Amino acid sequence: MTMRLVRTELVDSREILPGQWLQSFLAPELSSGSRAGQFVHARTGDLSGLVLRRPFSINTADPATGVITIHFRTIGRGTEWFTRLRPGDTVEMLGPLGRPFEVDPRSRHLLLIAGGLGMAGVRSLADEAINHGRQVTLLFGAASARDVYPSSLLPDEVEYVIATDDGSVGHKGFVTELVPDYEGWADQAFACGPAPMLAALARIAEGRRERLGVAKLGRKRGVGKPDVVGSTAARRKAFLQVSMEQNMGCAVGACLGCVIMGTNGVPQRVCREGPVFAAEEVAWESGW
Amino acid sequence: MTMRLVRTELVDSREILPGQWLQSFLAPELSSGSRAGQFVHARTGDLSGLVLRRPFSINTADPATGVITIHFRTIGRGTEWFTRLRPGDTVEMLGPLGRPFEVDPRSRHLLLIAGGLGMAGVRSLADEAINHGRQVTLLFGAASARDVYPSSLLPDEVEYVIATDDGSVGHKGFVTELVPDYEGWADQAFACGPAPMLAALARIAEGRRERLGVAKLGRKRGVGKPDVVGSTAARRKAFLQVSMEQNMGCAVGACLGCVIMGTNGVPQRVCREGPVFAAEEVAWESGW
Amino acid sequence: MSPADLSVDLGRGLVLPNPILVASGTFGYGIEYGDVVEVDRLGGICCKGTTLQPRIGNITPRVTETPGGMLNSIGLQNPGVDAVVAKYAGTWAGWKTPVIVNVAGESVEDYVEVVQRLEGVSGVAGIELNISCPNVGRGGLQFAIDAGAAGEVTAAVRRATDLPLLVKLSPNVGDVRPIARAIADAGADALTAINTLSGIALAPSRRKPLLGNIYGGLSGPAIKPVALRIVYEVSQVVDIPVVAIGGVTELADVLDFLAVGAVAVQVGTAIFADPTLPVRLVDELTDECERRGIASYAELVGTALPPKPGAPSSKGVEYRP
Amino acid sequence: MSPADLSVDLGRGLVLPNPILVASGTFGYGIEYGDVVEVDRLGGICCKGTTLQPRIGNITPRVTETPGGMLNSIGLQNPGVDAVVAKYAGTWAGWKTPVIVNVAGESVEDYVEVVQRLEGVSGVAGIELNISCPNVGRGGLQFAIDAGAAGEVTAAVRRATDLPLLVKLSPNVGDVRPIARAIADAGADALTAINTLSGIALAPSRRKPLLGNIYGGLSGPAIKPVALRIVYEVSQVVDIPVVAIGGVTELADVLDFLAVGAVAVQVGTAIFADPTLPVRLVDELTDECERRGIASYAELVGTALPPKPGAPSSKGVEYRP
Ligand SMILES: Cc1cc2nc3c(=O)[nH]c(=O)nc-3n(C[C@H](O)[C@H](O)[C@H](O)COP(=O)(O)OP(=O)(O)OC[C@H]3O[C@@H](n4cnc5c(N)ncnc54)[C@H](O)[C@@H]3O)c2cc1C
Ligand SMILES: Cc1cc2nc3c(=O)[nH]c(=O)nc-3n(C[C@H](O)[C@H](O)[C@H](O)COP(=O)(O)OP(=O)(O)OC[C@H]3O[C@@H](n4cnc5c(N)ncnc54)[C@H](O)[C@@H]3O)c2cc1C
Ligand SMILES: Cc1cc2nc3c(=O)[nH]c(=O)nc-3n(C[C@H](O)[C@H](O)[C@H](O)COP(=O)(O)O)c2cc1C
Ligand SMILES: Cc1cc2nc3c(=O)[nH]c(=O)nc-3n(C[C@H](O)[C@H](O)[C@H](O)COP(=O)(O)O)c2cc1C
Ligand code: FES
Ligand code: FES
Repeated sequence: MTMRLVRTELVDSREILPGQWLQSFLAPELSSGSRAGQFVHARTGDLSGLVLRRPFSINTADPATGVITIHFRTIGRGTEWFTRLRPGDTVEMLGPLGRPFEVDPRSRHLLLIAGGLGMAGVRSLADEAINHGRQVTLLFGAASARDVYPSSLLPDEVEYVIATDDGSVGHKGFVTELVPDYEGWADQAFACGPAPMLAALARIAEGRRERLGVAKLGRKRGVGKPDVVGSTAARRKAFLQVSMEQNMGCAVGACLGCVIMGTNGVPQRVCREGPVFAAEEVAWESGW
Repeated sequence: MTMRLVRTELVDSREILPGQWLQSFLAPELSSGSRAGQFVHARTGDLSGLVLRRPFSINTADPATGVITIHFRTIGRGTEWFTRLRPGDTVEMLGPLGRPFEVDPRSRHLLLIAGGLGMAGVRSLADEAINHGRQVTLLFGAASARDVYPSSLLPDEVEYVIATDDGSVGHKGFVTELVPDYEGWADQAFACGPAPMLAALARIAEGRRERLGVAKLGRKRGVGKPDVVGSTAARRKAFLQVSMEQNMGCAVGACLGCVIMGTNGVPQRVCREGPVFAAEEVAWESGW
Repeated sequence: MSPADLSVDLGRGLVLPNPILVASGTFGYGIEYGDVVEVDRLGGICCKGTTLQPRIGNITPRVTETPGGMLNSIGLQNPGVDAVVAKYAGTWAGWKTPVIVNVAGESVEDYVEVVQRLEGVSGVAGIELNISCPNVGRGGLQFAIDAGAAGEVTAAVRRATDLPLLVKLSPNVGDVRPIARAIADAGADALTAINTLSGIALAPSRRKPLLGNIYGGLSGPAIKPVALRIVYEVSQVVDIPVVAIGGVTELADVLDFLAVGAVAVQVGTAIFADPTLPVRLVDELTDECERRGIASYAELVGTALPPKPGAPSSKGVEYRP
Repeated sequence: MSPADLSVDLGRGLVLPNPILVASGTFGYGIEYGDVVEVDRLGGICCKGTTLQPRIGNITPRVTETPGGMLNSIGLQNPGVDAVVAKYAGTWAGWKTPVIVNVAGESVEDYVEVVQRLEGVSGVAGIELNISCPNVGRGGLQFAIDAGAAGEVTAAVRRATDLPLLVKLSPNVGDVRPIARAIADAGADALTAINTLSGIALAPSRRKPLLGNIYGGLSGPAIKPVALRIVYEVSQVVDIPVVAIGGVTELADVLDFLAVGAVAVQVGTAIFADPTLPVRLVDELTDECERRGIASYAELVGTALPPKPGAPSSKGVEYRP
């Protein structure tokens, strides 16, 4: 679906974890036209003094009710402004934006990896995959038990595995440490979270072919012509797809504010070529 | 009462005339400690992007209920912001500020003259005067019938005389044209409204002694030592007291943003020496 | 009554259908907003800054919000003039809206070379020189902060092209008027003002500036009083048209800039919050003219200017006698 | 743990109890806010600009709000140095909080004369030179926009007084660093930065500028990125302490300014919205130090500065290579 400006109405707003909010908006145009991995650019109010929109992943989208949700942490004035909204208030959203996760049609087992608020980035892929009859394991990392996303908010079909930095629940350590256990099982992996976590996953994914001996999917013809950075094919064939973040101005590709460096040496717009990239497309060591 | 910072709570908000709002706030500290003619400097919300407070006259103050009201017209972002408030919202006010109207103890007949939103400036003096057993005539001027302050919002004891520019109700013409009819009756006059109206009233008041032959009150000893500009005595003795407006920064006398020129050649702070001045204290022709 | 005349003549044949343009760097190459914006209803489009060679721009982060504004340090990322022409000029040629190519360079020769490659290209309606760039030839000093350098680059470009030539002023100067005069004297057809103010923001750690490039350009409503002041000053000292930019978010801002002498207005940062704003401003300006019963928006231009040149603001800013 | 050390030595014996001051022109003579503000808990008070002769200031209106900021054109209304001393110095002498007299003039002689009358007055803890005034002797050019003139007035005042001497920088310049250096070399004890940006607003009629004085000074959160940039630049080129001003509204702003090298911070416009802010900032800064387990707030100073002088921002602003 092409992007549009959509006038949405807040129908529910809840603080589901300390400083983390789940908000539901009536937005039929977005609930049915968007795909997992895409995001909205939401406008703050006219009398708020804020001049930029704020990007949020489409956390869930329910075409039946016309409702989409966003899940965010309050970190500054913008997110704080959103927490003041009350049911009935309207928010104008630009969306759906960016390129979605691309699941290879052959993939049966999907590994989702979320760090903290990265949950919002992969959450809707869980719904989408289950609707398509795929198996989903979701690895989730947080600082502590109090920050753990409630399993009640996930579809029952999802296998939910938790890691906490302090070990207060689940595996004690980084969520990335859980990945080796699922690497062999997974046909593809999809991750969202802090940049260092994604970079670590990219390193793991790189050594995967060697470690496992086979790549279940991916470039069958060996070192054939690499897919163009930013292409749908590049993502669909990738074992690991990551959802990236960058500060954004326009969110439509016009301002060049949101780039990350691509392995082809050309800056890639997170809002347009991304936010989902194949791990191989991102120049992790570039310092950008 | 000395000024303080008071956390008030909105209890009622109504658009009483097109673009004109009456808001009630629970503020016991202000409802009992303030006097007619004083004002509050009300803070807009933290996430509003507005950096200055907005000054509003204390329109009414009811010590019994602890409620004060303000009455304002939406003209810009600040007043618009106030209209978005809902019952239960809090507003921080600095007040009571400025010097009040000073009624000579001997005055029995008070003439109040209000132009448009100037009503808010004299409204509370009507209550105060009636409580002290004085007679009050209120001359009110507006552009048209649709802008006329509802008599139901005034105490029954007030004689309410209306002028409209288009003659759609009451006298057709300026409210100042009504004054000569009441000049002789009135012991003192108190006005609030647009600057040109106040200047016109000052001109009328100036010729009053000559026209009426006597000044009922005022400087009994003829051309004695004039009272210092900005003094309580200067106001108490004056036939005409006016409530002035100027854009304000601090509203406590610190920034010198709000001055008008005094007849003594020294700028007078509307927030500190005013907002109420004796007509004789103001250098009307100075162009300030 | 027929709708008021909104057309603007910027000189040398560049006639805009209306005085509402979109500012360089905030509207890409005109295509990015897709169906969300009716591009054909804009008065003009200034495309992203274009250089001779491709540039990858500055390291990220490149944008952040500030109170009432934003900082950006894109660093002129662009594919180079040849690629810009190859990729976009064909599309532009099919539009009713004139596209003005914003040009940047590091030496007079750079500017001249870029402009020569734009000369005669169908779809390119004019040039806007972004002179807020370091002048490599003069040891890194910006063209924009020196009247001599500004005049020199303008004159060189003027000699190299018959395209309508706009030159964009920087606010990061003590007194903008001598610079504006030098540019006008050197043959520019119009001035645009203002570019961004130099500012910084810090990373949350406070161990370094937030933007990869350290410094960024401040834009948005926060800078409007500065932009209004500069347009007010410049309109009084040059005879060529002035196009205003800086913090426009609503019709009142457009009317303000017209009142201080601008003949047209560019919308930048506000597009990010409200992409349909520029087109809506065209409608609102039409309505405003009708409401006032005026036949041309030109009657709104210059109403707040003094009869003759006013006292310069740099003589005392707010603290003068 | 005992509360962190917040004291600041600005040189020549001027030691502030804490680094939170109130800015000149926004806190009158320290008495106007009455009981609403605990004056004795402030780190310092800069009083309204003081001149040799009384001044009635500019015609009204003098203030208006702008997006994220405000414009003022008070025009240095003040009763003159002798009246200031007579009326307020006695009160100041009884306060724990040092009062710094902000001094303005139209010639070097003006400045010197005012400062001489403040010399030795009990209650006067220091001088802050507001040099954003037109230099009558130099044909109206501001002292603040010229390194030579800024150095000259500083040197003259330095010779005339042993009072601690702060000099306040204007942001309305192309490159502030040579000016800062000239002032430091001329013997100032500290720099304060920044004064307001020059801007205008229009009357609702759009027939003239709103402020009686046409031009006003822009202050408030809107200018914070500019102030932060200037403090960042200046701290890297002078060895004397820098006191930051411009758009402080919360602790985060204080921490930002400290991080770019300021040793103290003044709060101006924000006082109008939130008079208790400065005192609250003192508490919040104390808490912040405790939270971080540091013994002195000085550890927060300069954390965002590069190891050695960074590239100058005027070389390219945001559009450099
Ligand atoms: C494609 C995309 C999807 C996102 N989805 C989510 C989500 O589902 N849930 C969630 O909690 N957060 C998400 N983020 C991050 C979210 O946009 C920021 O947390 C938010 O903009 C912070 O705004 P603020 O005003 O509260 O913070 P401030 O730090 O005060 O914001 C200052 C400026 O920086 C920008 N900014 C700050 N942090 C980020 C960031 N991490 N990414 C992008 N811009 C940032 C803001 O937009 C603003 O312009 C997403 C970001 C992107 C790019
Ligand atoms: C002592 C005093 C008492 C007042 N009492 C009332 C009242 O009871 N009812 C009422 O409707 N209005 C009153 N006013 C005027 C009221 O303060 C302004 O209408 C209001 O501040 C406009 O704010 P805005 O943001 O909506 O308008 P904008 O025009 O957007 O405001 C821009 C700036 O100008 C200032 N400003 C604009 N108009 C005025 C004005 N007339 N007086 C002072 N500052 C102004 C604002 O405070 C703000 O700083 C009073 C003013 C003063 C000085
Ligand atoms: C993200 C961004 C990129 C910009 N890029 C350019 C540019 O390439 N060339 C240029 O002359 N100005 C550029 N500008 C400046 C704008 O064209 C405009 O002068 C400035 O933003 C002020 O207008 P505004 O307040 O409406 O945004 C850019 C501004 C922004 C916000
Ligand atoms: C109303 C007002 C009056 C001011 N008067 C003076 C002054 O007399 N002398 C001076 O040096 N600065 C004066 N300033 C500038 C402030 O001291 C300060 O430098 C500026 O406002 C930026 O800080 P802020 O953003 O915190 O307000 C004044 C500012 C305002 C708002
Ligand atoms: S945010 Fe503008 S290009 Fe991506
Ligand atoms: S508003 Fe500051 S002195 Fe009156």
